[in-house]
Amino acid sequence: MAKSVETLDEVTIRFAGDSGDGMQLTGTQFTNTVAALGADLSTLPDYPAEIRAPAGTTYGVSGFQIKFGSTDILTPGDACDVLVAMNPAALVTNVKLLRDGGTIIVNEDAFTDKNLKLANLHSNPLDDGTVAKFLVHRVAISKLTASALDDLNLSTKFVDKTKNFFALGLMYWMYNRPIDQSVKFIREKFSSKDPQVAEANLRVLKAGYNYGDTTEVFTTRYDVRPAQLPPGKYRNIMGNVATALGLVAAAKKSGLELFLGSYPITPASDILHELSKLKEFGVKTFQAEDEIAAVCSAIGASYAGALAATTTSGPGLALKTEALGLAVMLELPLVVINVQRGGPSTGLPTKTEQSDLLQAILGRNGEAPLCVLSASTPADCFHAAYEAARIAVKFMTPVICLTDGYLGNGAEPWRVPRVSELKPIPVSFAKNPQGFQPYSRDPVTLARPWAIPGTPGLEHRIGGLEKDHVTGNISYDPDNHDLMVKTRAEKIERIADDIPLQKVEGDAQGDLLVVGWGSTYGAIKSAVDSARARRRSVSHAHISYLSPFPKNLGEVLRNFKHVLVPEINNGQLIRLLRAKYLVPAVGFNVVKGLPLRAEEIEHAINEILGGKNG
Amino acid sequence: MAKSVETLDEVTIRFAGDSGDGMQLTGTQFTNTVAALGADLSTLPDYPAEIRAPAGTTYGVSGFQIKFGSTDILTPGDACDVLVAMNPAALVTNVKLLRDGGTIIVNEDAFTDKNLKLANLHSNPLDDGTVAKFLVHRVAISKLTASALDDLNLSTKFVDKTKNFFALGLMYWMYNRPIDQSVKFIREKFSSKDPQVAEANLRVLKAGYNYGDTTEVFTTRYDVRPAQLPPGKYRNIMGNVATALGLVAAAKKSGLELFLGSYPITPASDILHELSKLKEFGVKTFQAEDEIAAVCSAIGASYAGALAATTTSGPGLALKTEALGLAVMLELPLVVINVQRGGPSTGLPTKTEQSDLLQAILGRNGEAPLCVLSASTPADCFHAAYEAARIAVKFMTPVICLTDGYLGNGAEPWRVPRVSELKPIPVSFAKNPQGFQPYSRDPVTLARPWAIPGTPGLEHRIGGLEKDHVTGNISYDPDNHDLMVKTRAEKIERIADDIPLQKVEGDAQGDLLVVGWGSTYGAIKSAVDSARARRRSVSHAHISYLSPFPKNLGEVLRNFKHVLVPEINNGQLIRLLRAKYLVPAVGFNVVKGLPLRAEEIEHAINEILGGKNG
Amino acid sequence: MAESVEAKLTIKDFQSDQDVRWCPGCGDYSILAQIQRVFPEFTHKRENYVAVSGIGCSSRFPYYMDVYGLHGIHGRAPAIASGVKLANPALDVWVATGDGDGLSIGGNHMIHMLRRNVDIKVLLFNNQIYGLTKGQFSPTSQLGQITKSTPAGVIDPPFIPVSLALGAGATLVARTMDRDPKHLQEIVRRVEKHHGSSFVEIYQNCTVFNDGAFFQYTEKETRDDNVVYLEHGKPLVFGKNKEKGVHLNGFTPEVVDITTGTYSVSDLLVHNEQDSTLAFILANMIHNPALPRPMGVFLAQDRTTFEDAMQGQIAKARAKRGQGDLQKLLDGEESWTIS
Amino acid sequence: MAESVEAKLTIKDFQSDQDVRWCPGCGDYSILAQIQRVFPEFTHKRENYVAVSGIGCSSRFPYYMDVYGLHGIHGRAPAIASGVKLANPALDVWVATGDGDGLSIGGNHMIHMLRRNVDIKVLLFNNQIYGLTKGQFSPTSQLGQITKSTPAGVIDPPFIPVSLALGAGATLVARTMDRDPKHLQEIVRRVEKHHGSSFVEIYQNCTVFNDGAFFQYTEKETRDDNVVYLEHGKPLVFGKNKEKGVHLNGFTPEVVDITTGTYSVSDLLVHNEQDSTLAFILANMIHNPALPRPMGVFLAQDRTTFEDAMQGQIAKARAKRGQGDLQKLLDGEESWTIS
Ligand SMILES: Cc1ncc(C[n+]2csc(CCOP(=O)(O)OP(=O)(O)O)c2C)c(N)n1
Ligand SMILES: Cc1ncc(C[n+]2csc(CCOP(=O)(O)OP(=O)(O)O)c2C)c(N)n1
Ligand code: SF4
Ligand code: SF4
Ligand SMILES: [Mg+2]
Ligand SMILES: [Mg+2]
Repeated sequence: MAKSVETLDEVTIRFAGDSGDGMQLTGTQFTNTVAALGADLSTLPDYPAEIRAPAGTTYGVSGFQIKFGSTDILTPGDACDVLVAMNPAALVTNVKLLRDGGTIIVNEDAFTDKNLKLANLHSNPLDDGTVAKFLVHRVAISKLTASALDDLNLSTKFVDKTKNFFALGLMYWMYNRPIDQSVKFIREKFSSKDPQVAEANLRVLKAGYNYGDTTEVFTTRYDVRPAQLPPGKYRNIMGNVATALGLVAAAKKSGLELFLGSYPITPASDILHELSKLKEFGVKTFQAEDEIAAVCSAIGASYAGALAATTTSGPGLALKTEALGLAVMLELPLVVINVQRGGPSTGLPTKTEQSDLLQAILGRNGEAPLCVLSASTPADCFHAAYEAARIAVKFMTPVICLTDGYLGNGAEPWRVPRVSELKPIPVSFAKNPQGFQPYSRDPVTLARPWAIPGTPGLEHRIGGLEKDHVTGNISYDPDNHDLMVKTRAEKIERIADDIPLQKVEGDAQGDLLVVGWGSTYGAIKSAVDSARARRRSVSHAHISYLSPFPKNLGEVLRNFKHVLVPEINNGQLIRLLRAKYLVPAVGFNVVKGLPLRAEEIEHAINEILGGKNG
Repeated sequence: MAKSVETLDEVTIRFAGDSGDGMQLTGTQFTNTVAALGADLSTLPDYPAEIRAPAGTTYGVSGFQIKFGSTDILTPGDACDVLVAMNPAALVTNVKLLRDGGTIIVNEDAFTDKNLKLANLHSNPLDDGTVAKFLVHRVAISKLTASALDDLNLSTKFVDKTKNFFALGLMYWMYNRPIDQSVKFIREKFSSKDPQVAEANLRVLKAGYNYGDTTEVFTTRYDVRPAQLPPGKYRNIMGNVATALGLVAAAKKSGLELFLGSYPITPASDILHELSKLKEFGVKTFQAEDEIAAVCSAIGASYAGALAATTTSGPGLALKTEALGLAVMLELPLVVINVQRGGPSTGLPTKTEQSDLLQAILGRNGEAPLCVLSASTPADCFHAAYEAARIAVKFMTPVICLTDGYLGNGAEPWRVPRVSELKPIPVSFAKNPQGFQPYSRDPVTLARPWAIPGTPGLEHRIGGLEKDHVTGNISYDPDNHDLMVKTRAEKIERIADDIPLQKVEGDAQGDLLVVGWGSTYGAIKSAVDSARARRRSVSHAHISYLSPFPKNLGEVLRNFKHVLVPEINNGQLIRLLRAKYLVPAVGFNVVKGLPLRAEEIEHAINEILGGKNG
Repeated sequence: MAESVEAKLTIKDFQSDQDVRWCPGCGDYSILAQIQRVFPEFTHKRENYVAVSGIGCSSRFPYYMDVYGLHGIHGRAPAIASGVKLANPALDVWVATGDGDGLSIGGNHMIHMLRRNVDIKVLLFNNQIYGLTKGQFSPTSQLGQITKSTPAGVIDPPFIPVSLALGAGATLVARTMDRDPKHLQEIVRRVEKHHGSSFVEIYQNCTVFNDGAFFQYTEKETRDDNVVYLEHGKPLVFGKNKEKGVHLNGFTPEVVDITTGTYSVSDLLVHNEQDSTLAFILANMIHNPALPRPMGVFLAQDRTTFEDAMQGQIAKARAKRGQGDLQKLLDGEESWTIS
Repeated sequence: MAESVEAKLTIKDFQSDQDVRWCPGCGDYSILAQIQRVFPEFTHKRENYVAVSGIGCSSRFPYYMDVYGLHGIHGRAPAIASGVKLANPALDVWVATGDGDGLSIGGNHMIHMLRRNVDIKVLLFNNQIYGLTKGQFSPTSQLGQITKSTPAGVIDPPFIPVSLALGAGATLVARTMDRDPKHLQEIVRRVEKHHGSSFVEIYQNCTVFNDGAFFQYTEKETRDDNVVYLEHGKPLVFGKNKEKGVHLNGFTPEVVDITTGTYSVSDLLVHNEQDSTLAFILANMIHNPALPRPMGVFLAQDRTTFEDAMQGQIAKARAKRGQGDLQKLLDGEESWTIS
């Protein structure tokens, strides 16, 4: 049967099913294929806090969303065009994310009484009007999968586990993508271990693809052309992987050994996992007994001359509070990666949030200033981690690099830098005993010397008590304390001389500046672009350097009549801006454990500019 | 010989000697006597971090300052009128605190070559011009002490230990105070244990007194009349003791048992010590293995229905960060007393500072709002602790009460409240299973019910994961999370309806408002009073309720052209004020581990108001 | 306020209305079920039970028990539970924890609670892995074990939880397994009776991240040859046909055959719950793979509980000084009056 | 970069220019002195020593040693030291800590470091009190002890530090005293040689807050009757005239007189440093006041150190995959080119 091919600029697809249904794998496979063909894209995995909640329940639903296109893709999409739902629970929990008129592909075999009951449904959503506004394709995915494997004599349970590849195959067909890359993946992953698994998955993948090709239900395929990306080598990358690579790259460029002291915590653990694989790079990963030991081991390693890092999420950062104060006192380089998640307390461990900013900047006893950066997109995590290491080493200071659950688990194509392009990270350990003073300072950066054990003649003692401003000996002198408190603050301020000025996307002055930080980059940019397209006088400033702020930030802000600060928290950056620059910024704060939606930001823009919404 | 008596309004005396010289005891004795005779007063102990550093060294010097008078005494005095120095180290480290023309009384026997060397002196400060600007009395205190004990056959070491009582006796004579109270103290403290010690101390005390009376060196005695204090029963009280009493009083008034989970830390340990003595009040003190266990045990006790508290200082508060987030989530009452000290890290453990404010308010992962109060004077610690408990119980929330090293160890006369005057603290545990929901809320306070184990029919589970806004069951629902984040914030905001409006001392509007918080109360008030006496348009607002702020605070601030915020930190309250009210407040920040001096604040006032300084 | 007619409690009374959200096949289900089965036998009223936990799969336990419950933060359950118990010693306080929660981040609170002998019953679900965070090694993971954070194998020698508890001075130390419901029940009954801290290590299968870690001890086919059950006053006999026993050679346990005539039952080590040295020898049997794994109560000693000592000091103070007069306390010893 | 001519180090080389600020008479002085005396005997260059500590009087130790030093935060020295050692295994890393620092707030880091067997030498200054904070009880304070925070007496049964370390799986565990300089020196020499974690409990007199706590063991008049020195392969003999010994009755140590003829030296317990059960029996002797207090090495076992295992995995990975090509790593396995 002849099928037509339509070209789309961009499309958003959401895969949803049971935790056991392999939706994360399906999504990742689809993403990799789409990426390799040159589309720009952005993804959002969305999985439950339970490891494998009972099958069929709504709280066991695992989702994976991808937006890809030939345009500049900034977010995983506010609303989906297509929802692939593997069971009733997945359908009902996700259908509200579909745009009106969107397409649903369901595994109709899963709409059994039992599954309806597990999802707490009293009627079948396929029939009761729930999906009335959408284009619904009911596909007997389970049966079709089973028949594809008919002759292999496999257990029903096993057969059922492969059905995600059917969905994947079907989507490849629908979006006119080759299955080759997934074929290769299946072969590499399973062939040697278990050839039967490989065979079954391959068959089902193809069955899905062929089903699209042959069945009459689907009449149109869609084509998404490669995006206009700058030339270069590309790969698809998740934020947590990018963070890990940023640290390794910084170690190599600085000539230091990378030491990671960490304690597992969602959603940061993957950084530890990634780095623990890289032993040939001399990377030492130390899974400590808790977060306090993790950061303390990193402080020890830094003292001994390693590029030391610690990775965590909110509750872990809370536990590191006291030790970070020590690192501030010792003035040792230390990179702290905090992958933010929903709080407070244990909160929403698998969800995203931006609510650790004030903790990072201000949450320590005493005056304990340090440098805080953030990443804006999954790929930007590489740059942020690298930059954190560079500043830490140059200024002899702890640096907190904030990412979040969405950045850590989300993915996008990344133009892989050449190693030679990376900013140099010069390190010179103190060597000369002549006139050596542990707390003498570089006149420009105010950094103290890094004098590591093993260096003859530089034996010295440092600690958490206040220190004489030159010798580093314990000092209780009142004036010295005042001087040291102010010098530590000044040193952090001087980092502003070493970082780029704040950029504005859009005009440098106008009615409204939307100011954001971190993972809201894409959503804000989409919203601002869209408002600008409608000739609104609105620009976007996204702050990567949060402590200290770029030197021109005050000026940037004062060039606009209004300042809007959207954040996934209850108003944190906005406090810093108002306190420092006395600008009457207003906030837009939605704290749902989800990325902000471009649409709602645009709505907030319109509210301020007095335009029509809707 | 006839001596004249002069009347003084106020006088500031500083006792300084070796850590082993008993200066803290001497100061406390003098204070108690002076207090009981009705003077107003304020004290400042100033001791080293070392327990008992080698005798004679400068870092082993221990000081105790008292200002007392018939006037309203607000601070322990910027500069001293009299310095009692027991050795060269004490003289040289303290002489800069004496006003020009002030009096020095030294133990001249201690100015041996050995002691000069221990104090790193190349010449004798009594002779080299160091004390030229002062009136110096060289007293052979060691010898006079020895001869008073001649016939008792005591070891030289022992004799030497009593010499502080000589100085005390001499000061009693000089300030026309009876020795009776100290006589009683010595008898009670030593008579039963060691009559010889009692006898020796008494003799030396009297010898000091008589020395003043008979020797020709001292011609004038000074009289300080009782202060005009409101009628009532008074006692002299240290801040840490007042804090302990505030907690006990709150327990009694609420009918709850007091549970303290704590871990020793300077300068907070005394609260633990005080409370551990009060077993007959049913007070349970639990010295935990660390600060985390301390706060967690208090959370457990609160869940079980106790009035639960935890006491600490900066580094300990840092360690409690994560658990405080849990307390916020659980919405259980909890009082956290933080006796601030010099930071960051271990910092200056025995010195005072106000640098934990932002940590207290903002230093937690996620959005974890709670209530923060502070005490302004040593006696006010009682009220602050009591109020913390009252709010904690009424709003089902953790409350952090900030005091500091100066408040904790400083003392002043306290009009002891009658138990019947204390605000009631009504508590009603949930009892009725009918319609019970762990997270239903009081419509006014938004407090949830306190349903304690042991109550039939109310079995329920709570925890640190986000909870459904009614049932308290785990909820990952995005809208529920947004609602809960905002409800928790709103609950804390509502406390503003329950606390007094911000008072202004001085006119309600004018050129300059000096805004402070915590232990700077006396210094700021002195400075403002003095400026007002010189007809400056300046008023004083001292904020006790720091989160939330009093409802009228914005209005209060806007009634002044300028706002000055003196703090013993690098600018913390000022950030909150600027962020919230967008007032162009300026800071005055001296971070020396010492109380601010009224004089320097007045200087800052003059700078702003353009007047002459000096 | 005791209600006059107390209906006998049943298993249903201990099942909360929350859906149990562990992975299918997880050993946690059995542990929960045995406890829900045994609790109705006890004398406490339902409202007097409190279940406290930290964070981990195992730490979800309180949600599923229809008693008072507090799901705390990672590692802190012993400290929270201590506060609960000290505030109200009438409560029956249980801690559910994991090998990560209870021995990694929470190790210090655990050993201090055991040392103090607060009457709290700790159930440590040992699956030798971090379940909830998806498969990193824990302090009980085995040397060489491949996990998410040790792709080249674990290099930390594991704790022996029983040894650690003994070293800390615990008064009741036991081991049991998810897949031996009867034994698990028996141990739960036993710790309920103990007045003081109890520490129970429960071998628990994590089907997803460490499946089969304990199968040689838990499965029918291999259990008899690999497990020896400890019973006070009884010799250590094991084997499918009770044909083997543990004999002590100096301090060194050995397996002997008691059917060949060389050794008889009377040559075997006889368990004595009160002997802490023996307990340590039994705990260390883990180092020799030829030896069976002991299950049961390693040590049970009587010692004043912490909460009794605390109440005792209060009672003593009151006997001496009365109930405490607040006004007198506030007024202090040296006060004066201004009128 | 080794200098060509190495002058022999002397005690002076290990004395820093900082004034020692402990109280007069504090036991810490002796501990410091013995270490400064013994260090010159060792083979390391001075720049390769690192002293790490937490907070407490004892934790001021690094300031007084003229080597690299890090005065950390309360309780965290073992964790900081682990980072130092793992980052540079060539360093000789020592931890100075107190009974509060090392066993109260820092107990967890301590047991985990011991379990891992990182080659770090821990000197635990046990004065059974919190010195620096002026006299609260510690986890080694004795039941009933009156301290600032226990006016009615301590109710927490103390840890036996040696038992705790054994329970955690430490590879070298020893005890010595401030007032026995020779023995202290000997133990310091011994742990320097040990490849792995060493845990040394040092009885230390706090003159100000707990004076005389150990005098029965440390003072000339009473020491001989109250202390038994452990020597590998030697029987446990003690007493002024070596007239007494420790005999083992089952697992229970007893004091016997070896001069009356009933017992002879050959009946005495012979120390074996490699026997962990024996070590535990010796540690528990503390419970019986009739027994002498053992001093010396309780246990010394050889086990791969953590840092060796870590370096081994790196070496293995490099042998297999080379030194790591950063560009290849960044490019990843699935990349594409846009031109
Ligand atoms: C402070 C903090 N650090 C880390 C975590 C992440 N975390 C949650 S559970 C867990 C370990 C779980 O292992 P275990 O205690 O063995 O329980 P299991 O899931 O295996 O039952 C970790 C590391 C956390 N929640 N909080
Ligand atoms: C986080 C933190 N909590 C508490 C303290 C206060 N503190 C300092 S040292 C110490 C205990 C000291 O006891 P120990 O370790 O036995 O050392 P010692 O002074 O007896 O040598 C305490 C509680 C601190 N510095 N930091
Ligand atoms: S991850 Fe393991 S321990 Fe956790 S619920 Fe699943 S099977 Fe059980
Ligand atoms: S307080 Fe005790 S331990 Fe500390 S220095 Fe003084 S004597 Fe030594
Ligand atoms: Mg586990
Ligand atoms: Mg101590």
